Order: sequence, then C-alpha cells, then structure tokens
Amino acid sequence: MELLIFYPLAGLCVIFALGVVFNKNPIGSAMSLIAMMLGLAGIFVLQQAHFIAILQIIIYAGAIMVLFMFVIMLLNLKGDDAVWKKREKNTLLTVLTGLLIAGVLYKVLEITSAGEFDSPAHVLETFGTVREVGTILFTEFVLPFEVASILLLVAMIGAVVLAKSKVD
Amino acid sequence: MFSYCWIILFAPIAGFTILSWYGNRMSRERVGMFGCATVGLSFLVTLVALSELLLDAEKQKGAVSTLYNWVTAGSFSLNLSILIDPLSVFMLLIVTGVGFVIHVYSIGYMREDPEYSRFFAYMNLFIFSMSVLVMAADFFFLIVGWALVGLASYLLIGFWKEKTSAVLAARKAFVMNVIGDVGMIIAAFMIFDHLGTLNFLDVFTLAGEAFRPNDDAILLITLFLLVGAFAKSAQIPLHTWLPDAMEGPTPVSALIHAATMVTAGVYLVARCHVLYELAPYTMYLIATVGVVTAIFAGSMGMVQYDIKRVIAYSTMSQLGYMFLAAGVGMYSIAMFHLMTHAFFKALLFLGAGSVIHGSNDEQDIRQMGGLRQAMPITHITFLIGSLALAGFPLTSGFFSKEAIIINAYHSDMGNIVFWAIAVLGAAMTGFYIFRVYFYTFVGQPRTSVHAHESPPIMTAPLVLLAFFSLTVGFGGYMVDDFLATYFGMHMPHPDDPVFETIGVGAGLVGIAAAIVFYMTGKDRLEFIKQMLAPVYDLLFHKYYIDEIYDYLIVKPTRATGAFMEEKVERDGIDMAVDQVGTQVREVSRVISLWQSGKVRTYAFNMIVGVVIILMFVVFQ
Amino acid sequence: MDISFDAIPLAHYLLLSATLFVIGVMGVLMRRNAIVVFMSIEIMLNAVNISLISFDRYLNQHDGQIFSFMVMCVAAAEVSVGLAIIIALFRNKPTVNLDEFNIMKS
Amino acid sequence: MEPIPAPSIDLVSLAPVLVLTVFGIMVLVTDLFIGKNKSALVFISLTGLLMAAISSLAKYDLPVYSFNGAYIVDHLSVFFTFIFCISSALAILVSIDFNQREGIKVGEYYSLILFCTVGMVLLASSTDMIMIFLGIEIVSICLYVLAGIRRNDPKSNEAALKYFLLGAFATGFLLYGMALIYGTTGSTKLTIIAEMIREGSVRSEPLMLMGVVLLIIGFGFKVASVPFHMWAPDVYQGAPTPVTAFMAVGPKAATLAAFFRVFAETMPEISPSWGILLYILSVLSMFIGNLGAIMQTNIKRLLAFSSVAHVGYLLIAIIAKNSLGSASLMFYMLAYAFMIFGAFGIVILIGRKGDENLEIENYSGLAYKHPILALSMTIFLLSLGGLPPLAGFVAKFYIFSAALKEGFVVLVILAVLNSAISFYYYLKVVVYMYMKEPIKEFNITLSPMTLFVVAIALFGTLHLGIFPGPIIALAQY
Repeated sequence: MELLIFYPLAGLCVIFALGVVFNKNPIGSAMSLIAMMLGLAGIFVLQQAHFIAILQIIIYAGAIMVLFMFVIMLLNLKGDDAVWKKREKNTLLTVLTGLLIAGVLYKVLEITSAGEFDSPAHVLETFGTVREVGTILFTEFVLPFEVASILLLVAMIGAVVLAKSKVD
Repeated sequence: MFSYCWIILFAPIAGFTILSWYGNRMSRERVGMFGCATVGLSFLVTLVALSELLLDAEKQKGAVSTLYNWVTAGSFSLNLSILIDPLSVFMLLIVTGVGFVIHVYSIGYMREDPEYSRFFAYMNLFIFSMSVLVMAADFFFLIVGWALVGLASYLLIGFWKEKTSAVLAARKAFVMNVIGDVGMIIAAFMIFDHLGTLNFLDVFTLAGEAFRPNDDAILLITLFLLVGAFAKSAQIPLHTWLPDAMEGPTPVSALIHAATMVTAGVYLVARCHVLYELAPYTMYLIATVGVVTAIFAGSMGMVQYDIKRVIAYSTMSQLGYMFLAAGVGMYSIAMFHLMTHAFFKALLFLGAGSVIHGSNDEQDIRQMGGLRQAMPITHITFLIGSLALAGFPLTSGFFSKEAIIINAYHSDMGNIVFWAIAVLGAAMTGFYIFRVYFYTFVGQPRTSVHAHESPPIMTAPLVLLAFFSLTVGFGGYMVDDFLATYFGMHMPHPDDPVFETIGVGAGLVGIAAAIVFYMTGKDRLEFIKQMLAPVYDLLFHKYYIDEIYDYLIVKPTRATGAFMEEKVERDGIDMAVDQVGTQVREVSRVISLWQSGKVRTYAFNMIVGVVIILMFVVFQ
Repeated sequence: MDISFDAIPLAHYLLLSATLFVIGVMGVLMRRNAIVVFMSIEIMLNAVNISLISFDRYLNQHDGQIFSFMVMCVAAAEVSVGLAIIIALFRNKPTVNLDEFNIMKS
Repeated sequence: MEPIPAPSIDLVSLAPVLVLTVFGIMVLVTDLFIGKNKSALVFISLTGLLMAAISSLAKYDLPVYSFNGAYIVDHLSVFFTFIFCISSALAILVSIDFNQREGIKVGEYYSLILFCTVGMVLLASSTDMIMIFLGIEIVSICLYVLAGIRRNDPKSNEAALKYFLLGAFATGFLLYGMALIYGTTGSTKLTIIAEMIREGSVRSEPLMLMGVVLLIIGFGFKVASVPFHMWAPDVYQGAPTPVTAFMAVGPKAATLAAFFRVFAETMPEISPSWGILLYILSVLSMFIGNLGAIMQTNIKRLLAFSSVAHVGYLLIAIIAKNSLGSASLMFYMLAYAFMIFGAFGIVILIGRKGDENLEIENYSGLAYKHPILALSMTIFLLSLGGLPPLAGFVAKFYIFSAALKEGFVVLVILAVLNSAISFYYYLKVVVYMYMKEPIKEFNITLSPMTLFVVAIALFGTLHLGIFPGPIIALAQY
C-alpha cells in the first residue's frame, strides 16, 4: 500500500526537482518547485508527520513560493538563462556531480544492506499530530522556538533595510 | 645573582627606543654620544660580570637570572631569563667591546649621512639582539635573538634604501636567515618533543640519558640546528648572502658581518656541544663543511676586486676554520679564533672603511694604490690586521689559526685531509689579503683622486683594534682556562714541530706569492730590499718565472674562483634560492587566478572539495 | 491502532532525500540565474527535511519534526533576506545573471 | 487529556541573550524617534553590550545546563561572551566615524550588530544541534545584511550576494550533516550524542561519519577554511570595512566555539575519523591562505587570505581536543580580536571619503607622515604573523603547545613554517610604510573614535603579549 503511494510520489518529486533545475523560464522553475513541495507534503503525510505536512504547504508552497513568484514578476525576468551555454565546463560539472551522486548512493546502499534501519518503529496513532508536536515544541524545545522569533525578527529587519526604496 | 646583567640588555634597547623617537630632534653629537654610551654601559657591566666570574670559580658554573614567568602551558613554561656563564660573558665581551669600538668609529664614518640617528638606533638594536642571542637561557630566546639579529642585519644592510642593490642584498640576507630560523625552530620543537624542555641547562643534562650517540633523533636535531648555524655564519651552501651584504655601510660589515653576528653559528655549536658530542656524524659534517668553505671562500677571495668583498670572502673562510675547530671537538680553540678574528677582521673592515672614506667612496682596489703615504695610520693598522689574518708569527691570528690547523690533524676526530686543506687555505689567506694590501697601499696612485687620512675619531678605534690584534693571541691560555668549565676540557697542545712549521710556512708562502705577483717596479724592489731579499732572489732570478707562475698557478686559481662564482654560486645556489621565490609567487598567482570572482566557480570549488572529502571517507 | 510500516525501509526515504539533495546541488552549479540557484538551495533544504522526518518516524520521536519546523523558519528568513539582496542588486545592475557579478577578484 | 508539563526555563542563564535582544529592539525603536544623528544608538548599543557582558557572570558554580540540556553556561561560553561583547563594541566604535564619512545612515546597522551578537552568544552556549543551527543562521543573516548595507555600492551588493548564496548553499550541507547525526544517534542534544558515541550505540557508524563529514563542510564554510574559503576575499573586500573586521572576529569565534563543542567535546572518541579531515583542512588553510596572500595588492584581500590562514591555526586547537586546546582557542580569539580591529582601524583611518586607499601601495611612506600609525600597523601585522613578544605569538604558542601535548609534531612544524611564510606579506606592508616614498598626499582625518579603537587594540596586543599570565589563567580556569 505504502509502496504504491511512495514510489509515484517520490518519482514526481524527483521529476519536478529536475524541472526546477532544467526549466529555462524562472516561472516554470518556481511552478515545478511548488509541485515538488506538494509532493513532499504527501510524503510527509505518508510518514505520519501531519503537522509538518500542513506547514510544508502553508509555509513553503504558500508563503515562500509566493514571495519567489512575486520577486520574479517584480523583476520581470525572462527565460534568459541558457542552461548549457558552456558545454565543456558543464560536462565537467556533471561528471563531478555524478561522482557525488555515486558516492552518496553507494553510502546509502551500504546502510541498507547493513540492515540497521530496516524496520520502522511502531508508533501510536497520535504520532505527528499538532498536539504531540506542539507539546514537545513548547516544553523540550521551547528555547529554539523562542530563538526562532529572534531569527525572524532579524530577517525582517534585514529585508527592510536592504529592499526599502528610499535611498540615503 | 647577576640580576644587574639585565642592564646589558636594557641599555641598548633603551638607546634604540629613544634614538628612533627623539633621534631626529637631537643634535648629531648627542646622537653619537648617546648611541655609544649605551653600548659602553653594556660593556662596563659585562666587565663587572667578568670580574665576578673570574674572582669566584664557583660562579663559573653559570647562573640564570629570571625577570618573570612569561607564559605557562601545562608543564612547560617560558621565563624571561638570562644565562650568565663563561661562554655568554665571553661572547658578550666581544659583542659589546668590539661593538663599542665600532660605534665610536661610526661617529666619524657616518658623519655625512643624513639619517645619522636612524643608523645608531639600528646599531643599538643590533647590540640588543645579539645580547639576547648570547644571553638566552633557553632555545626559545636563542631563536628570538637569532631572528632579531637577522632583522637588524636586514635593516642595516638595506640602510641606504635608495640604493637598489642594497635593498636586494638586504632581502636576500633576510630570506637566507629565515631559512636558518625555520631550521632552528624545527630543531627546538624536536628538542621539546623529546625532552619536554627548552631550557639549556635542563636540555644538556637530560640529553645524555635521552639519546644514544648517533640516534636518528639527535642527528636530526643537530642537523636542523646546523641549518640555522650555517645560514647565520654563511657556510656552504647558505653563504651567498654574505658577500652581497657588503652593500651596507662599512661599520655594519665590521660589526655584524665580521665580528659578531656571523659568529653566532659557531657560538651555537659551542653552546650545544653536549648535543653535538652525541652526534659524531654531524660533527664530521661540520668539520667538512667548515674546511670546504674555508678554501672555497678563500679561492673566491683571490679574484675579487672590491675591497670589501675580498674581506667578506675572507670572513666566510675564517668562519670555516672556526667550524673546522668546533667540528673536531676543539670548542675553545674555535672560540679563541672567534675572538682574535673579531679583532683583526673588525680592524680590516674599519681600515677598508677608512680607505673607502678617504678615497671618496671608491671600493675597487684597481682604482687605488699608493695610499701608504696619504693614510699612514690606516696603512699601518691595516698591515697589522693583514698580518694577523695571514697568521704571521706572534700576531693574534698566528696563535689561533695554528691551533686549529694542528688540531685538524691531531685531535681525535681530525685527519690529514682536513689538515692539508686547512694548510692550503692558510696559504690562500696570506695571498688574497696581501693582494689587497699591495693593490691598495703600495705602488703609485692609479687615479687622480686625492686621498686623505681619516679623522682621529676613526683612526683611534683602528689603533686600539690593531693593538689587540697584535696582543690578544698571547691570551690563549687565559681564554682556555676561562672556558674550560663550560666545555669540560682544556685545549690540547700537540707537539709536532714539522706540521706546525708547515702551517706557519703556508701563510708566509701566501704572503710571498702576493709579493711576487702584486708588487710592481720600484716598490717591489724597495720592499724586497728591506724585507724579503733572499726570497726575492730565489723567486725572481729570472723574469720569466713570473709568466710560469702566472700560467701554472694564478690563471688556474683565478679560473677556478671565477668558475665557482659563475657556476656554483650564481647559477647553482642563487638560482635555487631565486627559484624558490619565483615558484612561491607562481603558486600565489595561481591561487589568485583561482579566485575568479564568479559565485559559480566558488560553488563549484566547494563541491570539488565536498566530493573529494566524501570520496575520502567513503573509500577509506 | 498501530500502523505497520514494514513495506518501505527507511533507506528508500534516505535515498529520495539524497537524490533531491544532489539535484539541488546540481541546480546551484549549473544555473546562472540567481533566483533559480536560490530555488535549488530550497530543494536541498527540503531534501534534508525528508531525512529528518523519516528518521523521526523510525525513532518514534518528534525531535526531527521540530528540527524541520526550524528549517522552515530558517528557509523563510533566508528567502526574505535573499530576495531583498537580489532586489537591491537589481537596482544597481538590472540582471540576475551570476556570471556578471565579478567586480571583485584577484 | 493530561496537562502539558511546564517547560524548564532558566532565564538567568539566558541573561546576556535577553539583554542584547532587548537592547537591539530598543535601538530599533529609538531610531524611529531621532533624526540623522545616530550617536544615541551607539550609546544604547554599547550599554547593551556592557550589560550583556556583566550579566553573563550571573551564573556561578559552572557549568550549568538549562532548557533540557539545550543551553549551557560554562567557562567557554562566558569567556566567549566576553570576546563577542568586546569585538562587537569595537566594531561599533570603529563604525561611528566610518559611517559618518561614507554616509551610512542606517540606524538598523547597530541593532543588527547586537542581534548578531545574540546569535554568537547562542552559538557559543548551545548544546543542541537545533540551537546551533539557529545560532549560525542568526549570525549569518545579520552578516548578509551588514555586508550589503551600502545599498548603492555595487561592491557591497555583490559581496552580500556572494556571501548569501554560498552561505545558504553551505547551510544545506550543515543541515544534512545534522540530520544524519540526529538519525543515527536519535537526539539533537550534544550530551546525549556524546553518550551514544561513548557507549558505541550509534545506529549506523558509516552514516554517522557521513553526517560528521557534512558537518565539517558546513562549519568549514562558516569559518572560511580551505577549500570552502573562496567567498572570504571577495566578501571581505566588498563589505564595509568595519563590517569586515566584525565578521573576521566575532562570528568566526562563535563558530569555532560551536565547532569545538561539537567535535572536541562531543565526539573525542571518534576523533581519528574527523581529526584527519580537520588536519588536512588545517594544513590546506594555512598554505593556501598564506601563499594566496603573497600576491594580493588590496589590503582587505590580504587580510582576508591571512584570516584563512589563521583559521588553519585555530583548527589545530580543535584537533588537539584537550582542555589546553579550548583555553588556547579562547586566548587566540581574544588576541585576534585586538589585532584585527587594530589593523582594520588603521585601514579605516587611511581611507578618505570616496577613496578608501585600500591598495597596499597607498601605504607607501606612511611612516614619515604618521609615524605612530605606521608603528601601530606594524605591531598589529607582526602580531598577526606571530612575532614575540606580541599577543599573536603567545596565542600561537598556546595552540601549538596544545597540539604538541597530543603529539601533533608535524602539524605544528608545518604551522610554524607557515608563520614564517606569513611574515613575507606582513612585512611587505611594513616595507611599503617605512621604505617607500609616498605616492600621494595622505589626507588623514584622525577621527577620535577610530583612534580610540586603535589605542585599545594596541594596548591589548601588547598587554596580551607581554603579560599573558592573568588572561591565560582565566582561560584555563
């Protein structure tokens, strides 16, 4: 059952991720990214992380991507980015990233064969609900939660300082 | 105990500080007086320390005076401390004593220079650095002093900074010295790694138990120390900076590049004799390099025309003798020669300075001649210095050099080859120095420049040094007694009349050869009538002997010397050093090019790093 | 009710995560458009989130979800600042082609 | 439904963070009510930093863990908090005249420095990977903005962009590493991770190691170690000079503190696997940093490359992973703060409006016009090179001792060799100042605040060099 859901979703995620990279038009990239994020939300649901799945949609697909689209529109960017402009360099890059992929996959497969991670834990029905996550967020991880507010404040100040139109 | 000895350090550094800040606002007389006074004070304090050591044999074991604990890291701590023992006081006497005389001389020599106070500031800095070097109680401060004298030397060689050749020479000297410093530092780390301390007294006590003779560790330590010693003392192959260093003012050459700094390498070997005795292979290397440098530099000295370069090569050669002595285990003889050499070589340099000063900054001996009448005091003192250098009997050089030559054969580690080469070198010494003497003082003036005698402030030091050059040789026994506590032995006096005579004879033969080739016409006849009539008759019975000698000896020698200079020095060693510099800059350029300014390149490089690291971990 | 997860080993999720991460890296390396590069970085962050959440599911705890929550915060913060930088940049030089920004180099 | 248990909260531990945040917001609010003159903001910021430093002493009987083991007040964090406060205060002082000269009239500048300090304090005091991640991000985001704060200057923009894109890129790696470590140890808390490693109950050793490697990559980028250093020269050059000095000291110190916590304190048992990597990074950083600096003609780029080399030295302290290592790290960063702010203070003084005089040849003949400035610069540069008896030497001495204690002789020898190489380019500047003729008029306004910073830095450099005893005793406490 899970397999049936997982593989199509995973496949879609990968395809859309590739779409982000290879789409010549920034808007197309952004759309692919949104689609990929929705796919990921599905995968999160599959893993019982309902709260995060919702956040994924609201924050990422909603807020962040809207910001991206907004900036792309604002700057009126066209598809001026030829992906394969310099062939020789890109070949080199591809070879290297290929090596990277090989290394990472090799590693992961090694883990798989080691059998350490074969069986996931049996979890309760309440796993990953807002209540569960919220409880732990406000008890054990209350400090990161508060610090995140400083982070967002800083980001806000920074964005305003850099992007405000008044030139002084 | 000996806490007053800190004055020896504080006086010159105070002089340096004050002169560099207020020197421009002080009158010239004041600057000169002040610059000399600080060194004089150091010298007086050294005398006090000397008397204390002489009066109380118990104190000759050495004492450490600590100012305060500087840094402590775990079990290891560095104290600001000085070591007062016979060896350091002996070196201090030379440094501050000869240093003082040369300071006085500089008052006259540098009189015309617009940057008078800067010169004295640097000179004081040098005295301070050198005092740090010889008074250091551990390897750390030894290296600090080591680097500081390198810095002072750099500043003084490049003193006339508008002169490009001087700046280049300064840089070259600095680079060479840094090579030596790095060697020293590596050695210090290895010592610390093996013994857990850098303190001289502890190191020398522990070394005997920690190392077996000719251990890899002790060999490496002594070799790395030797890199420092050779770089500082201009021994092959780290010697090329010394002749170039003559671009600096002459008092600098006298003080740094003859009497004191260049002898630091010999001092180092003597100071660490405990370590070197554990490494006989290294000792052998020292003696070999010393003796090779002695004739190599001697042969180059024979073909130079710049008066200062001849003396510079001579310094290298004499340092080679000192290393030879140290290498065969005769430390106190090395130190004895170090002392006599300090006097007569300083004398020769100052005499040369006086000549240059008197003949309007001319340094080429072919442009000189007949200065005997114009500069009588300089002439006499220079002659005394030359005789001492050549080892003329009963001058100071005679005693010390004879002792080295004879021990090169007779000591346990000596052999006949060392002896033979040393004798050859002695003959060369006599030859090249009298070649200069004859070119300069005898014959007719070769240019129309009207030479004049230097002022008394310059000739007085000459006379003083000449006096010592003549007399200190008789103090050999005293030096030996004084240093015997540190080296734990007296210098032997092998009785071997044949070898001794040959040794003495070599110097005389050199002198005679110089007379033969470089005295001309009337002067030669006159001179020969006066002094060497029999030899002259023997050698000059027929005029064509001149030509034969020329073909058999002079030309080959000259060719060898020129070859050495051209091929070995310029193309070999200098090239190698230049290449290092060029390659370093090349690497630096490549790194800069890599910095293309493009974000994607940077990201790409990061990924290359990531991939390499991941591969490393995955396939480890 | 307990939910059984026998069907999919963790490694598959990790593999997905790694694949997406690498795609993100490739995007950063290949694209010249600053905004697309930036989006590729977002793919990398998302890929990490998959790992975190899969580990959580496997370990039966929520720390990873908190972590990925924080990652989202950080991503939001970075996006706001990053886009602000790109806008400021665009004012002085109307392009987002990364190769055209190389005033400073050795 | 059972009630949610109350979280464990210890605000006293968090005092410096709270103080700095409050003052940061205060600066923001005050900025709305004052005009062009920003000196009130400076005053508030400095007060905040002072109070933060004092409040970091509120806890005694160290170490104290709080927030379920996510936050620690220990000797390292208190000492580093002081370093951060000092460096931020120096950065603010050095900015006053610079900002006036260059027309940076942004009040947020000061609050960003304060918030950045918050991030640094968190970074040095966190024992939870989530917190470390957030700390790094707060610091980084502040720096992205500060680097680009001269919005009309293309160089500043470009620096911000490069720093930002590469920084975010590196964040990905850091995060991935943290995720893998979390997955294999089952916790984000450093104490628990340490325990798991000690007991050998890590779920998958290879996966964990990969996490460690990715973590090294992430941290390596943030501290600008080779091969992740390439942003440094460009960003250092493009950012406003006070910001450059600021980012060379505080954030780097904070990241190194976290670096030390994560590696030396948490996973000493598996040190062979990460030690060898750090070893290589350290050696590469030293060589590439020093060799790269030789050909630089821009003083800021030169100092950037030299800072890459300094990271190489600092990594040695982490490799040594002993208590002397942490003490030497603290001492080094304190000394480094003085040297860097001194040097950059003089770089700022030499500049003029519209012409920052950043080329090394612009320093020609400085010694004749302004002997004291030239002498100070010489002292800072020589101290950076590690000349006794200056602070830089003592700092290096401790780091090398720490490494020698663990038997890293070759590494130390390479480091010493590199110090020797570094003198080549430090002395190059000195030679320009003392031995060349001026190529143009120096038109230096001796702005009092910047001079004050230079004076403090000079005092610090000399004092730490000549009498290092008390400070090193504090660091070793």
